[in-house]
Amino acid sequence: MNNVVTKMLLVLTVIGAVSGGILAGVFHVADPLIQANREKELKEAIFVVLPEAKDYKVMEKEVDKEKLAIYKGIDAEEKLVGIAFIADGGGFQGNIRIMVGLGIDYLKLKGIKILEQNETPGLGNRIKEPAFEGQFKGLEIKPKVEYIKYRKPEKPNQIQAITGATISSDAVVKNVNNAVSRVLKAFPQEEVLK
Amino acid sequence: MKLILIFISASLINNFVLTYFLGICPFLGVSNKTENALNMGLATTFVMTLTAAVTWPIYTYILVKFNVPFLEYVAFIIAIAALVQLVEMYIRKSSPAIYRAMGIYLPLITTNCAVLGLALFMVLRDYNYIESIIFGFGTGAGFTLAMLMMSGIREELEFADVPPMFQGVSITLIIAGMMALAFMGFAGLIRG
Amino acid sequence: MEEKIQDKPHEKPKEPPIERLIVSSSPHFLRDENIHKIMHTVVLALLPAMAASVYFFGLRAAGLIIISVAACMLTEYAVQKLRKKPITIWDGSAIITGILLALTLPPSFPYYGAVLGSAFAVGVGKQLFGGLGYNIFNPALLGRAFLQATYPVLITTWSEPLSKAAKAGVDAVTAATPLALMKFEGKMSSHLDLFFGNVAGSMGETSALALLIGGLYLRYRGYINWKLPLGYLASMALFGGIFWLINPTKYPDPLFHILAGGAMLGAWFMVTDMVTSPVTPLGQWIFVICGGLLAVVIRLFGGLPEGVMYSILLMNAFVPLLNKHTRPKFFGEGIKVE
Amino acid sequence: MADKQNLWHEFKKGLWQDIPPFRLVLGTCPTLAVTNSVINGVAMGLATLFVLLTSNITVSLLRKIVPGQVRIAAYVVIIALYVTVADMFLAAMFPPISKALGPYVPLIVVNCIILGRAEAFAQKNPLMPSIMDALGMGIGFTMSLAVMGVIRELFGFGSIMDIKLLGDWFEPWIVMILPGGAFIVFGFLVALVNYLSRKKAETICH
Repeated sequence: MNNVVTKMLLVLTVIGAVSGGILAGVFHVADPLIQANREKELKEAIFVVLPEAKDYKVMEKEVDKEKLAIYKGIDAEEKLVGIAFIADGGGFQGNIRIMVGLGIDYLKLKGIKILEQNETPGLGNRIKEPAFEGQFKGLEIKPKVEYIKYRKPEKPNQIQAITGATISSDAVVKNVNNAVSRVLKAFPQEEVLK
Repeated sequence: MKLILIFISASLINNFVLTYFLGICPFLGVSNKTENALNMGLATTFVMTLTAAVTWPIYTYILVKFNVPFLEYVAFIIAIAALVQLVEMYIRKSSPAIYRAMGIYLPLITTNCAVLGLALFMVLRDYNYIESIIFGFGTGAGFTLAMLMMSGIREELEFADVPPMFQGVSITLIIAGMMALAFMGFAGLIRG
Repeated sequence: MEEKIQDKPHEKPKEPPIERLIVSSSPHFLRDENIHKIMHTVVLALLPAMAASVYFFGLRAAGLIIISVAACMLTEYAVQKLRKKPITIWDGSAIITGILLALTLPPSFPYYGAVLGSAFAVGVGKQLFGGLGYNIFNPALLGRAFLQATYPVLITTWSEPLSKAAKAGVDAVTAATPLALMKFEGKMSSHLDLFFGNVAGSMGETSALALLIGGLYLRYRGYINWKLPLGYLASMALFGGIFWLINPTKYPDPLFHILAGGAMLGAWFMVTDMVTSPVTPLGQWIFVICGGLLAVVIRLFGGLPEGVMYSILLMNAFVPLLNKHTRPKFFGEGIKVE
Repeated sequence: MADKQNLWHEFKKGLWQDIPPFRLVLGTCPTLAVTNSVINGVAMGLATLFVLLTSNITVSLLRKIVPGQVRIAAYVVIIALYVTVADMFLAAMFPPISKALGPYVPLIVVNCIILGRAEAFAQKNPLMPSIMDALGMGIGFTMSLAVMGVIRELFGFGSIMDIKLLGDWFEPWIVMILPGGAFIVFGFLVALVNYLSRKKAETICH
């Protein structure tokens, strides 16, 4: 009896140990690649929303127990060209994650890029089309970003919502507004420009 | 407030069965009788809530702390299997009545992908401990709801003249499709 | 015998579905009523709404109705032919599904879309379950939900009624429905316009008046149980009213809720569907109260401006459970001790 | 000679007679979840094939060593091992596919096919038949996902493998990419397979 239990434990332990070992080995090889992929993705997204940037620096802060990070985009001469940050919030179906680029004037957006979304294909997911994303280029953030329906935008802080996908458009605008106001509060202009 | 939103989201808007296709096996297999469906749903809800309560600390205090993320799947599946085993043993001893009702379903729950899916989504969404537990409970409630609806419909279908080739799994899947169409009404109920 | 039925649809058909239908309907029936008569009365009751849709949206509305009806009947015919079952396309149920589906579509909806929706409604929503009497969901609403998921843009592209479009001097103006105006722009439409139907919306749902006439006619003929439509509308008004009292500037008043969108159409012609509504009084109350609540919640907080369709479909799915567990006599009979 | 025939039989059964999603109703979750495009479906199928093959091989080799009482636990650990390898491989080499499949790759761990084959076949059979069994089941599964993917992508986007096939006249049926469409297409395919093989599929989820 005891023999059987010992054998069971032994076999399980060996299988567990071998599996763990193999995984550790594979992880050792794969992890740098996975990290590099992530890094590359982040970099590309930052460069999309801050077109003049050639490199970026991370700046982190803890506000209300939450970690906030901004990416300072710098050009070839090490000059600050703008800051980028991630806006995350609920959409029609799931979360929408957006990379937002803000000019150093802290007044106009440099662009946005939808990183992740789960909106209805062919409808809400048109928020990731350049026609929609492009509207945020040069958009004024004060008093806040707004959307209007059916008509062309009239004010410099307005975009046109996607027909039939008001909720998704609304969600993008709300997320951007939330993230902008949070960043403005946590990372005052003087501090970043320094 | 956020907890209520998580609950509604997990049970209705992003119902695991009808939008993520998790837990389809029991959804097809055990939904022929309302009574069975209810018991299966309750057992699953119970295990799901516990799973969230157990896997969250494992992830946060072991996997992250010791920097061994590659053990995530192994650790989760072992935790779930062990949990189900413990629950089964406990219920068998403490309450034979509940054991009779739920017992046969408990072993099935280990391979219910909704339970592992729950642990994975919980990590992906960065929920904190309380949120995770609510998420687990809401997911189970949504699963039970879908099971109940389906079992009622299938009992009704016993009298229906369904074409032979569509009988069984096929019509059940198509009804699930119709339920998914109806559940689309909940979309967008929660926005940030 | 079977061939005779095919030749003379007016004869009382003998398939089980019909038996069941009579059993599950409210107790107002006279003995000699048959499915054929009931259905044709419903068509008659829908006439005002159809007339209103043509009046407000022009001949294209008539075209859509005809195409949907034809597609529904054709689908029924094709499926029954394939399954070698008696052909029942003249019993009126396919015609009603076609009309109801058309009435829930926007006037500018393409014809091929209506055909697709009709085929799904009758082919999958009804015949796959063995035909009339066995379907779980209301076929017309299921077809509409399928189209909503299939062509989300086309089905939410509305046009102004002709009178307003003429005023604007354009042929067809895309416009928002009163519900969408309320939801996304915080604008209310006048109750009078809503009542007569002079607003943008699905063809048959804009005119509350026309639907009310049809519904009252059905009630007068004793074909519908007053509890269902009135309970549903009252529930919408009640829950809508609660939110209105909480914040009158943000949420619309109860009257708006029952006049706008598909509330009237749904309440009189879909909630009352004999096959897909509960048969027990308690079940019916639960059905309408929860349905009204769902409709209001989806309208006010959901992603889509209108929730009537989804509220009825969701409650349809609960009907078997409601029927089973609200029969006082048999309560507890299913519980077995192993 | 009989041996070769047996091997061929073990391979062939997964392709039609026991084709996993449609006849055995196994692996339904990925069949529904990741088949909104052909590429995703095939990638998922191949990942599953890899796990199925490696776990069948391992289980078959260890079949005389692992005591019966703990075999399920041992198999689960082995399967989770290979799933993690597959997941890391995809994340490292094909990040877009890894992203599209999301949590459905780790969910291979609880895919009934894998544990089912380990339990029903590999633990009782020598290496070669187990390999053939895994290959047949895996390829049958991949084919099924591809068929689902073709139907859903064609109607949902008007394209196959991102190549536009249907012209502008075709208004895509968005429903095909949504959960409702997935269930309905799957239901119809099961009915079709029922009809063709004149037998009814049954759930045998353990």
